Amino acid sequence: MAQMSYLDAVRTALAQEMRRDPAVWAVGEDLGRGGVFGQYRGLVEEFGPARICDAPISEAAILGVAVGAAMLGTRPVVEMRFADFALCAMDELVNQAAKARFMFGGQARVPIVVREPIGMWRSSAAQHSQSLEAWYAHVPGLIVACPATPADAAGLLRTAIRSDDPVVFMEHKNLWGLEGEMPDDPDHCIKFGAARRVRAGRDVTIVSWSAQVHVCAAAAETLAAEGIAAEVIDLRTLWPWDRAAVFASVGRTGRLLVAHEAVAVGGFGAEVAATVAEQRAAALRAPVRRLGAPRALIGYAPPVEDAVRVTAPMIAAAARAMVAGQ
Amino acid sequence: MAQMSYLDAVRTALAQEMRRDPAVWAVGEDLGRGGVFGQYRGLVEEFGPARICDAPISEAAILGVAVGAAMLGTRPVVEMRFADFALCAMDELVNQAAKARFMFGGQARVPIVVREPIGMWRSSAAQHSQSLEAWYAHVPGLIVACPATPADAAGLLRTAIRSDDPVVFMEHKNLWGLEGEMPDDPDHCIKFGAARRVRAGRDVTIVSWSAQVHVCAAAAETLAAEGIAAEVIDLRTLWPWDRAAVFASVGRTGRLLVAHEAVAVGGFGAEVAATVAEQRAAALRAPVRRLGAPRALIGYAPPVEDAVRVTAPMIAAAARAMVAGQ
Amino acid sequence: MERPHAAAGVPAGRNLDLGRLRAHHRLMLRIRALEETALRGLAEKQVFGAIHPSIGQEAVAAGVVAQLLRDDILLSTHRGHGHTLAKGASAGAMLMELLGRAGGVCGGKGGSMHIADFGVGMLGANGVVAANIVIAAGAAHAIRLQGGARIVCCLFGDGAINRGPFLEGLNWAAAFRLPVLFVCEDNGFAATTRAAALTAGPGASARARALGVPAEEVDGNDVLAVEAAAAALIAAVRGGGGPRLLHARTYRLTGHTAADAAAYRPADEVAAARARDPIALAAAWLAEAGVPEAEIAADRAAAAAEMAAAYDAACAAPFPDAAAAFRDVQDIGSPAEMPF
Amino acid sequence: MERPHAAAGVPAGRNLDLGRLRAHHRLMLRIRALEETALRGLAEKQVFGAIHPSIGQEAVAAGVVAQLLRDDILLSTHRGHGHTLAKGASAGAMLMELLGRAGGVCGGKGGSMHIADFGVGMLGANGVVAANIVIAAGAAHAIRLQGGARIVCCLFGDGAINRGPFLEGLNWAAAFRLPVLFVCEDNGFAATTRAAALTAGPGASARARALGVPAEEVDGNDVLAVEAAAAALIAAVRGGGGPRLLHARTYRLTGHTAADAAAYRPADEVAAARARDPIALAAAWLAEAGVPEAEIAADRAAAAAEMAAAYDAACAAPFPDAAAAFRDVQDIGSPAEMPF
Ligand SMILES: Cc1ncc(C[n+]2csc(CCOP(=O)(O)OP(=O)(O)O)c2C)c(N)n1
Ligand SMILES: Cc1ncc(C[n+]2csc(CCOP(=O)(O)OP(=O)(O)O)c2C)c(N)n1
Ligand SMILES: [Mg+2]
Ligand SMILES: [Mg+2]
Repeated sequence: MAQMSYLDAVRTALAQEMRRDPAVWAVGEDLGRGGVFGQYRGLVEEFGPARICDAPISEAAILGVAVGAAMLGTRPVVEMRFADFALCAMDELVNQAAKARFMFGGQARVPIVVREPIGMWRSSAAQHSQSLEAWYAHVPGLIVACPATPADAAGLLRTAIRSDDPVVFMEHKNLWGLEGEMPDDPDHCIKFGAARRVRAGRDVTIVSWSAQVHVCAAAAETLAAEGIAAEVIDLRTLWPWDRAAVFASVGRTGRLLVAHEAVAVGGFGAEVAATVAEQRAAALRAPVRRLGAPRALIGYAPPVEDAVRVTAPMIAAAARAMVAGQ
Repeated sequence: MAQMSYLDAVRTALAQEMRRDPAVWAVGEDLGRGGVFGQYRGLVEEFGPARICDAPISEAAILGVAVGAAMLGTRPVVEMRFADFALCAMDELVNQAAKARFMFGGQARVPIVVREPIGMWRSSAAQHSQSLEAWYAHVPGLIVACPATPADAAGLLRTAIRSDDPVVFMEHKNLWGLEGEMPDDPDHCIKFGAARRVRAGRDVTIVSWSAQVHVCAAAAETLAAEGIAAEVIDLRTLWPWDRAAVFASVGRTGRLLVAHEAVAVGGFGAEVAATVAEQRAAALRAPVRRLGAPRALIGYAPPVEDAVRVTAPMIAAAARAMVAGQ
Repeated sequence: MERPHAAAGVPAGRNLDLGRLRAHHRLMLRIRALEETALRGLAEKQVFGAIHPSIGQEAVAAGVVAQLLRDDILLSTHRGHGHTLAKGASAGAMLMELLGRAGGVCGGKGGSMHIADFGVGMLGANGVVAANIVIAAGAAHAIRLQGGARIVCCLFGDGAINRGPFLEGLNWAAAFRLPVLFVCEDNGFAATTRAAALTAGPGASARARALGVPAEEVDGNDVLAVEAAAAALIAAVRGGGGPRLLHARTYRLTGHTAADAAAYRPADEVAAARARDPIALAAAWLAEAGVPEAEIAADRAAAAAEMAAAYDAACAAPFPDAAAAFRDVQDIGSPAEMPF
Repeated sequence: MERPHAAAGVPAGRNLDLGRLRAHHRLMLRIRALEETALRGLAEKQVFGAIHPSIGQEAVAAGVVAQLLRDDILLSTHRGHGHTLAKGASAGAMLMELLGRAGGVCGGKGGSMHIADFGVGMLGANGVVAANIVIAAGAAHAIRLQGGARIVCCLFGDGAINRGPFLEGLNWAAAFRLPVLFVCEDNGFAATTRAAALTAGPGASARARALGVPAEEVDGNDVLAVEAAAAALIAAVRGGGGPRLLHARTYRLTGHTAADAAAYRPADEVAAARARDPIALAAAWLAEAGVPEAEIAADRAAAAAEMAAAYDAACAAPFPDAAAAFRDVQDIGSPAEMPF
């Protein structure tokens, strides 16, 4: 176990996968200078510009090229820079990458990893802050990973690179600097669809993913001090998502709160809450509850940006009310 | 009241709005020859090619041009031909049209209507059959309309054209030929966020929108013959959506079933079901229930296409089980 | 056999390889027969989705695609039957696909707009105009990474050059000097719209050159001219010269889809185009070169018979089962194992 | 005043309008001072998001944008402070925006990347490269529909010409013969990447011409040359001649953002570019034309003082309240009235 930042964890895992499998290559803007966040730092020196491939500002080409190159057996890791720019390549991702295998009756495989840094970060405003993971979860053919810790980011990235189907890999920009333990094993892969129990508790289940997991953990800390034991579950992947883990936890706690940074309306929290309400109604001692951003845009000025944040006090208050039966 | 097809209803309403307001114009591929489904038939003859504007195959330009033209005070009606092709203009729709007003502090208004024909229709296969209304409902700044009848299509289109904010207007391809009553009043606008009660009933509330409404109505017919009174609610718009109507109905029936053609996972049914489970738990006599397509792609061969359809028997069976307390 | 042809419409100043011309003619006949059979299937409600016939454009498929090697990669469009057949796909499996049968090239899941045969390097038609251009650049990028002499051929229409991926794909291919032959199959129309009316500037070739892709124009109804131009460009591409574009001017003799009566075109324009039907041109050259009319008629009959038999076989073949809807979506999180 | 300039670096063969040059110089000084103040704001943690300085590129803003009429429309990029100021926005309201204050041009909701002043026809910077190009075509399309002599000016970088909207927007503008002046502000870099390395073919002008848009190239550090070229093109556009493109070659003296040390550039390249700083060039011409050094220094000081005062005012101004987050999202279904 080494101590490592989230950024270094994914950087290390990518390098390890590139050493392991010569078919793996990365493509995106500015990668040769380390990428916009430094997440590719040092890689061109080791792997050369053919495998750490600089791209023009051309997201549709970056993704479309990856689809074609994947069909011929290479394994591209595609950098979208900000998740928001992936909107420039939505046909390539949704109509092409996600559908090719099925549409061609199994003849095509599209083993690509599409890295999409998400989330609010330093007043980046409306076009550089979005979290659209719910979109991808709704698209058959795609896998969606939203790691919250360095170890998960590395382990899920390895699994993503080894996956024969397209994976949307969403790193949260606010997590780049987060330090954590990183397993030494370069083959440490994390299964898709296996949630992580961040903290055990018997009173309420709090489900989350990505950076919001840490906000939930902070809320659980507060609640613990008040004698409320919250169980925090990090889904890690939204498709597939670990229904069994959530059902088991709700079976114990009888209460489900889902919290995420994305807009609540149509967010993936709705899927989790609806599924539990449908399939585990008998276990529920309180109605399911969701917390997400208001259906509002993300502004530049800190007070405006903060107005759409789901905070630890909000989560604690919601959990408290649920436990109190309000 | 005239009897009219869904197609003629929207065609008529568009013509009426264009007569009413010279700022309204339509832009898209092949409009001068009536559009791909004939929904613009005859319009270029009346309004000329400047206002029924043929476009190159260039969805990003069609939508981007509409955004710029709307900012200067015109009111473009944008034809995307198949909803699937709107993925080629996702940046323009989501990063630009939906955000401009907010991002520029209220300086911009983007009164555009983006017409996106959705749904399964005659073996159109994976790239011409999608229903991604849930995506747009998740995007702040957008209004989402999914009319099910000729009168609603016309009334909602008028409201959409008169709206000062961008509207995604989803017509179901399978409904073009549907005949129905059409109010004569050329100012007959239907408020966004006002659901329509298709059929009253005390035993179970079935919520739906677009073509699926008719499938739900057929299921309700079957159920009625068995003595189960299903109330069918057509949301008509997904954002805003008529929570009050759904809450009131569930308050009466104690049971909520949401059915839609789109993929169930991450579909807008999750939003409706989760909201009711959260906010009307006490009224529920059975767990909420959703029916949508499996998280699978849409195939060409009829048996494959049919495998992802939500049918009237499936809806009836689900409602029956809910009423029976299973 | 070699002789100059000037008089009866045979392209002048060219050494005619009669064997090749005959092969082109046979292939074009097979493409025509395949599509006429598809239209029959539509009329008989055996074919389900939209059909975009390439009737009148067969010389591009025969002249370009038939020059590729089996190992080369092909990407096509919604109007891709001819390209697919020319690349070597089985007509039987193609017709099964159009009829949505389990034995189709895509197991009946793709239909006409997604026809593909990866076994012969045909990586798919595409339902989204111009989407194949960036995918083609990617296939060529993979070839560059993997080494080898394969090339990629990517066909698209004159309408496609107004979408962004045309610029992005050509720029990519040229910036990385990738082995791609782009072919703009210019049939004058983008669906019901005259493509030229909304295409600014001098067109596909000029755009390609401005993107660093050398380009040639050719009469797309003259299969020999197409072949000659394609052969030269393919040699340059295969030789490592980077991408090339061939702009082939032809004409769509039918409507955009089988459902389009194409009433927006003047009758004399269509008549003039019919007079330059690429198959008729080739047949006339063959006749003039001494091939007996009976042999030409026999080729025509053979093509029709082949497709009729394939059609009958497809009609008799089983549909995929419903479970096929859940296969090949994805391994992990598959709808087959995780019903909602 | 008119005289030829050859010796001391003053562009030869040109009739110098000293008043205009002085105005250009003042505007460039104000842009420079504004951006240096923004950088100071970043260092002092008063500015929050990313800042993309246009330091070294001011001659494009002064030479092109200042030629537009108030009624003309401008669309800019992430690197748009100079353009916005040149179009007539208030420096005070701009700095308030960069500091996220309620009094900012966008009420503090946009920040640097979305700076806009619709009151002076400045329809926005854009956080998405090339997205403004199709929007600009649309603004021009509206002008066509509405009538009137207004024109649209759309600026973008050399990196933007590799995105699809470049093709789609120019094709649209040319196909509809719309009144747009496109300006490719070529600073050599797309973020940390040399744009030319991944841009195939001869570049922006050739691409524009192939799309039916006549184009000119100009030394983008020579404000008089930029002005002359822009004036000619604007006259053509305003005269109904359809779109034009100006390709202005300049250099980004800073990193891509304030956070980018730009270590990827050789020091001598940067030194050479610094020697051609457009403001220094203009100052030298002024001096040579007899403007006393003290006056030039006074202009410089005035610009700095203006921005320092605006900065102080912004620092003292209130932030928007949290409710601003729910305003101007949408009328119906607004988060203000429909909390989730
Ligand atoms: C992105 C996109 N927009 C629109 C369509 C609808 N469409 C299908 S084919 C076609 C015309 C294409 O014209 P062209 O590229 O010239 O090819 P052709 O049909 O003439 O072979 C159109 C508009 C589409 N499939 N994809
Ligand atoms: C679609 C998109 N891709 C990537 C980015 C990230 N990005 C912001 S500015 C920039 C470089 C732009 O280069 P250029 O167009 O030359 O403008 P310059 O920054 O040089 O002024 C990049 C890649 C973006 N904003 N939008
Ligand atoms: Mg065409
Ligand atoms: Mg640049």
